[in-house]
Amino acid sequence: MSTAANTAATGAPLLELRDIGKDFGSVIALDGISTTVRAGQVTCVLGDNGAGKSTLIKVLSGVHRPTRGELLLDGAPVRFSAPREALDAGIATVYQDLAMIPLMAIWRNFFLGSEPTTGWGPFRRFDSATAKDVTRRELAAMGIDVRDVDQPVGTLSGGERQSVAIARAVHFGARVLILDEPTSALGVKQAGVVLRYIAQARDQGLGVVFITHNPHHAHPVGDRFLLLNRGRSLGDFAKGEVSREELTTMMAGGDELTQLAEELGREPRS
Amino acid sequence: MSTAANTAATGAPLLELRDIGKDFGSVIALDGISTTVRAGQVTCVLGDNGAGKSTLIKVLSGVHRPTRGELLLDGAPVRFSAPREALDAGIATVYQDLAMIPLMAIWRNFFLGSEPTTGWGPFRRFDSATAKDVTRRELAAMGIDVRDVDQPVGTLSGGERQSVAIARAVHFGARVLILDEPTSALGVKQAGVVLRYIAQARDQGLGVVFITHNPHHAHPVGDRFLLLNRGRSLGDFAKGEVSREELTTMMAGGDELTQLAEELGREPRS
Amino acid sequence: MGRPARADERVAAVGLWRRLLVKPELGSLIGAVVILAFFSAQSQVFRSLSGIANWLDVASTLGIMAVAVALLMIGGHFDLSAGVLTGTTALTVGIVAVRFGQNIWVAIAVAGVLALAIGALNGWLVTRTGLPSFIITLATFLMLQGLNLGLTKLFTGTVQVRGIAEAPGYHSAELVLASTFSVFGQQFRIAVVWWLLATAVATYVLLRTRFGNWVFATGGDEVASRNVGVPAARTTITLFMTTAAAAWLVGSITAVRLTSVQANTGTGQELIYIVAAVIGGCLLTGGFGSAIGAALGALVFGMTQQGIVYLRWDADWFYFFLGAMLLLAVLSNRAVRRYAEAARR
Amino acid sequence: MGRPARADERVAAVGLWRRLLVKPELGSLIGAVVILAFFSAQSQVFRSLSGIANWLDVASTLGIMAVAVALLMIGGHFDLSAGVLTGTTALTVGIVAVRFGQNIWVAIAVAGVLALAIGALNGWLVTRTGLPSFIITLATFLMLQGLNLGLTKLFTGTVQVRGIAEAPGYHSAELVLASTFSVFGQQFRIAVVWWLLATAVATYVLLRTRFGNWVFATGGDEVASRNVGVPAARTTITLFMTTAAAAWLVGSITAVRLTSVQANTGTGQELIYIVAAVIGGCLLTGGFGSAIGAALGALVFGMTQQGIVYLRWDADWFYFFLGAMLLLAVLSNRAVRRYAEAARR
Amino acid sequence: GESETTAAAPSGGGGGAADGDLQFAVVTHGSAGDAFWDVVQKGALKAGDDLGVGVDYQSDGDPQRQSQLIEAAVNEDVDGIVVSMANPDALEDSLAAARTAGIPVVTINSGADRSVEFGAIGHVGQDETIAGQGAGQRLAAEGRKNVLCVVHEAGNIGLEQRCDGASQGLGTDVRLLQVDINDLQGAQSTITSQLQADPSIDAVLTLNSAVAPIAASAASDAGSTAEIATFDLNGDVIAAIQAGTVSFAVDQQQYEQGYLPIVMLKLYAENLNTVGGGRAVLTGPGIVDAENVDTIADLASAGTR
Ligand SMILES: Nc1ncnc2c1ncn2[C@@H]1O[C@H](COP(=O)(O)OP(=O)(O)OP(=O)(O)O)[C@@H](O)[C@H]1O
Ligand SMILES: Nc1ncnc2c1ncn2[C@@H]1O[C@H](COP(=O)(O)OP(=O)(O)OP(=O)(O)O)[C@@H](O)[C@H]1O
Ligand SMILES: [Mg+2]
Ligand SMILES: [Mg+2]
Repeated sequence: MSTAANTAATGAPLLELRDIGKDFGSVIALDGISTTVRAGQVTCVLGDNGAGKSTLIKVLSGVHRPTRGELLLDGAPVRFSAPREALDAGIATVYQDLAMIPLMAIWRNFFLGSEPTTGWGPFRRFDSATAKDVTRRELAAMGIDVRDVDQPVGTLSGGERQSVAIARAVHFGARVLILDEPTSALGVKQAGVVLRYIAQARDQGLGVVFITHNPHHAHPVGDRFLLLNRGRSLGDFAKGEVSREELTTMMAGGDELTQLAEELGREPRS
Repeated sequence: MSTAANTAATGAPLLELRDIGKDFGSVIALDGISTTVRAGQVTCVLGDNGAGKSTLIKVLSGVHRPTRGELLLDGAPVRFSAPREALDAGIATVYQDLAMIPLMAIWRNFFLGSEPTTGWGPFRRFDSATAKDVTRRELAAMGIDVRDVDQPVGTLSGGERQSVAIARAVHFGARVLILDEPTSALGVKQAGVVLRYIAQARDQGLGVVFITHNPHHAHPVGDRFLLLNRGRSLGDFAKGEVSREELTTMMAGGDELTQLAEELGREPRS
Repeated sequence: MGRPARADERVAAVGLWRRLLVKPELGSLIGAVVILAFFSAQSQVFRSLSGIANWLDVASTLGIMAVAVALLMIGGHFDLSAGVLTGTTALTVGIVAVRFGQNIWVAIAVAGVLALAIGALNGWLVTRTGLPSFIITLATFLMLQGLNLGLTKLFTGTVQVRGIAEAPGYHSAELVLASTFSVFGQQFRIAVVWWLLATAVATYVLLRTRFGNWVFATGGDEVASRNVGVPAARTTITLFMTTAAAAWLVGSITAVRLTSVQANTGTGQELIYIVAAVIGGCLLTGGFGSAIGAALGALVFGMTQQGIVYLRWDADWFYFFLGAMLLLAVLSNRAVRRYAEAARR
Repeated sequence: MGRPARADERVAAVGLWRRLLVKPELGSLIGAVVILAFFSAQSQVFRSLSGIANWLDVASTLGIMAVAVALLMIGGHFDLSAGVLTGTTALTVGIVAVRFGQNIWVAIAVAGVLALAIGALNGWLVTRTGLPSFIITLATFLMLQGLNLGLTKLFTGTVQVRGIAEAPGYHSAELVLASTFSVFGQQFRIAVVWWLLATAVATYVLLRTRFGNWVFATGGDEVASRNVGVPAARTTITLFMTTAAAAWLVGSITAVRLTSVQANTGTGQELIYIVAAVIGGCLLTGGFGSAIGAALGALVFGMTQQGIVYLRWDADWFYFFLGAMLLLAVLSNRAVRRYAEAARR
Repeated sequence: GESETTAAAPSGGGGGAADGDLQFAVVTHGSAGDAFWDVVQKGALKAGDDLGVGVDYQSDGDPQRQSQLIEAAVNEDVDGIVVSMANPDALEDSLAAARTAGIPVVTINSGADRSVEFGAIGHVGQDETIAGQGAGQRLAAEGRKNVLCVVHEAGNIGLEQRCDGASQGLGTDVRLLQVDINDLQGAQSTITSQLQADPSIDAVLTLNSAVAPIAASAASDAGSTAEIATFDLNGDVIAAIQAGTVSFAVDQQQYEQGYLPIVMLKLYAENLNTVGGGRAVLTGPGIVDAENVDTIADLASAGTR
């Protein structure tokens, strides 16, 4: 394990995982995972498909309760029994499946679970004007120009939908921001915006957990790299310890990929 | 429009689009799109989120009927009224939402709609032994090692699920293979495998339509690049006409991205 | 790019009329108008004020329940016990008032507590066990049906409770729940007011409050909404209690109005509530629908039921006509939506 | 990596017993065993051969319908007209055989054609209009209910068709549909054989044929399955016709066995079929379930209904006990599944 | 269009009636397809035909619905209403509205004791309880002690009254059994199991003509020797009485409960005649058994007895 890249970390980490494990019936999805999420740092979780990355972040965000091990928030052990509790602790998450309600309007999805209200007593109502306004602004800031925030999310394109989920998490993330493959369906420009968001959040002192398969995305922003393989940890590296090429090789599970480009480029015709 | 990169193209293209347009009620998702898909070529469709890429491939695969324009198969006009007809014409598709049934086993999903049978007359039954076998083999070839092909697809990780959809399309694709962001959720290694598949299919004389946001994926395999923006075509380029950098700039909608890496890398602490 | 573009080149111009037609409520409004036109054209009594009062009366109690059931369905659940629960509350009002000689308001309060408890139990069982609400509420339906009969016979020795009109406080209760009011010289039942009130409140809650947002979300995708912090279990339990509260209102109206209650009151009505909600555009799979639509669905049902009587069609064929009218209403609703779909956003 | 690894380090060892318990059928088998044990322990007649023959008889016709309804539910649809359709077919058999003096086999064939036509109509309307099957089949349910009564009165002047036993060919029909066979000296109804047969065929079709695959897919996600080339509309229509065919079988059995048929035969039974299917593990949202489970669900219902009578519990409380037993069955089913969930794959 | 609330005397030209013909409405609490009420309906329609008046028959078992149907008839300004009163309190308002509108009412079947109070011009038929007593007395006379009363519709007041009456006539409580009229096969099994579980049952009283033959089969299935008796007649019951598998049937002659009120209303409309002098016109109960069954066999098969 590395000791670098915690210059900003004073005292206890925001989140700490100790020997976390998660089973689904007979399926062992995670086993013996330990890492820390510190304020002002981006922790990248890397790994092959099915390595257990999403399962890990669902443990962090209160969706799954770990079968084994301990989760510490600000140094004190916690057990989130619902995502609500994690949210209340300032942990906002972009799930890989986005957690959106297809039939509901964009602005309703944006504020779902954290609706702003206006008025008082029995006349306290959902402040829809504000909600629509904020939604439109936040999406525009991401470079997403939706036709109408009243449009049901189900009719959005894959990338538009993902952008809404990210904008929501960024808007509500208070202390920890967790992003599960946030850029997978995004265009080059939108992906750039998301990377900038991550850097911004980090600079504001949030702890960020970032999952991606793209080494070109992971390397520039990551401070620590947690490597998973088949549910187990292969190690936890600081940025200084790895180059982008090493990272790519590690993300590919150690296989050699350098020849791929040539191989693909080979002229098939003639 | 370009005239290059059709060395292998003898006679009529496999698929030709003439001035295709698609509306959803008042939403104009596509307008005036023309391009060709030739045997032995990879046509990349590029564009921002919400540009209409998925809508375009759904027109090709028979899910949507175009509101305007004409679709030609081997030079003859066709109107697919159901995806079944496109499939029967040898067009296999990986949809962005994957078109999988979460509650069904992997092998049942794999062969859904094209079940192999054994026995005869009233005793003709689904040949499950073959189906399981083929499924396991095809997934292993993609580097996906599922625990059990009887597992419901709903419990697979995002990337595993995508791999199943790709393996299925590759297995059944006869003349045209359409892939809508097939590598978005895939690890580096699996993405490499998919790119190799695309190259293989091309070499076998299939026409391939490939959608991606990753210029590192698009550039090595693409022969033609169709650029969409807000539902309209920005042009149709042959490989020789653009470099990877130009492609990246084009995919980002013309915005300047070079400084992004630096910006992100800036040390926030101290 | 990037700024909210009001005049977006990707959006074709669409007339207001078509945009209106596509709303779920207006779809069912078309169904209602078709049925209204059909019967009005053929029966002069049907379209007279007294005829209107008559079919509005039929629609009103049905409508109160349909609105509550619609909320529950939008939230992704069924309540098969809703019908028989109207009987349970009506019988409770009767038994407490007559057998135990209590003031009728006390009896109504007792019935309310009981109804809310049953609703909470339904909701708790559904959220706790994760079993489909269909099967849980079917079990409570059967149990309540048995209880209604068993307890009524235990307390009264017969299958009906009578004499509610003699209970203390009856007159004030009658005023609130079972009186009539005059419009253009025609007496309308006060239940119509309750129905409109229930529709208005439900619509407000659905569209303008946080809770309404949660209802849509829980019904649309329970896991996703829990993941973003919606208290799905609480929402579900509240919805079951809302249905129970509506059953309590309808049961109290029945008890006060009829002054005697049969043990099998309400049995079998639960399906009609669901039908009204579905005519009104609610999805059976949850996450979509409207309270106004459900109220209009109840209206379609009420008009059809009485319209057939006014046309003096053969009673043997009553159900045939009822089915045919229902089909007519939903098909015309759908045809209009198809036409308007060009305006779908 | 890469090769199918049989001994995967990511899979914990799980006993066969737990793995078996998790199948939907075995879940409902537990429910059935609990109910069986409960009543057998308390009533000696219940567990005697004649008792068994008695409750198997109740379960059998219910079971035939439940199995067909389960297929339809797995395919993502409801058929509320299934119950009254058993009446329609039974009445048709009676009217054709008695009023038109045809051979009973001819009458049964006519009823079959009619039933399949109604099933196809249901399916066609559902696939064609895209309206929920709940509302479409509710309309056909009401219409058939009206037709049954109207036509019966038209043809017979009363509300029943009688004298089927005098129709030519009755004896062979009775042999096939309404005879008994002896096991250990106890007479069992032949409907039990039909029930087992229907369950076996449905299970085979579901799990071993292409069509079965399409049923699961259509119910699981209709759009996705259409996108990969499943003929979803054809599958749906076939399923509605299957339910109609089952109703035809049950209606013919009823007509031949009772030899006189009431106009309201079967009304209200549709819910019980759905209940049996749900007890058997079918999801109301489609895409999941089993035919064996539905057959076991019918068994649970049949045993409960008769068991209560054998225990001589107060008839007034019959429905209360029925509901409580139902809850007991599904809760014990669920408890077992929770325990076995460790084996979930 | 609106009901004319002033018309105190009967007038031939009500809003719903065409060209001066009389138009009457019959509103009962029977459910659609019920065998008993079907005969009432036939009687009423036949009377309409015979007398040349219009008769519209409607029914609903739910008292609130029944009152709404009465209100619909009042709105149509018919010339007379025939009402069955299983639940008189619930109909009080609607019948008051009829009286205010000057529409004469005849009550039938149950509710004889409240008929005058509600201003009806007459009552035809009698309480189900009295019919039940007749059956109970007959069973008692035959020495039956342990009687099973088969209720085919849970909570139906008329059926409960029949069973209550039977208890009174018998002098001891009958045992109730619930079955579903729409599932006669299931009903047969249920009766069988009850007879298996309690061999001491020596008589089965069914409340619907369709259930009687079922009960007879159930008795033979269970090997029980219990006597089968029933309310109401149909062809099957006649055949069963002839064959001896059913011992007797209580016949309320409900055809008259449909027919007579129309006659009474017509007489009242044309001549202000009333029948019964403020007392109920009794239509039964009659007992049909092996001795008199042959004389009415054909009539019952035609559905008028
Ligand atoms: N509910 C579940 N039941 C059974 N197995 C599950 C469940 N959820 C996840 N798994 C299994 O656990 C493993 C890890 O899944 P997870 O989604 O965490 O992978 P991942 O690292 O996020 O992969 P990807 O990069 O493809 O998204 C997978 O093999 C998956 O099949
Ligand atoms: N059924 C529909 N109803 C209304 N609008 C739709 C519908 N389907 C797609 N759209 C709109 O059409 C536009 C194009 O969508 P499409 O899915 O083709 O984009 P895309 O290019 O695939 O984007 P991405 O890269 O994000 O997947 C989007 O703005 C979307 O909101
Ligand atoms: Mg993942
Ligand atoms: Mg797309």
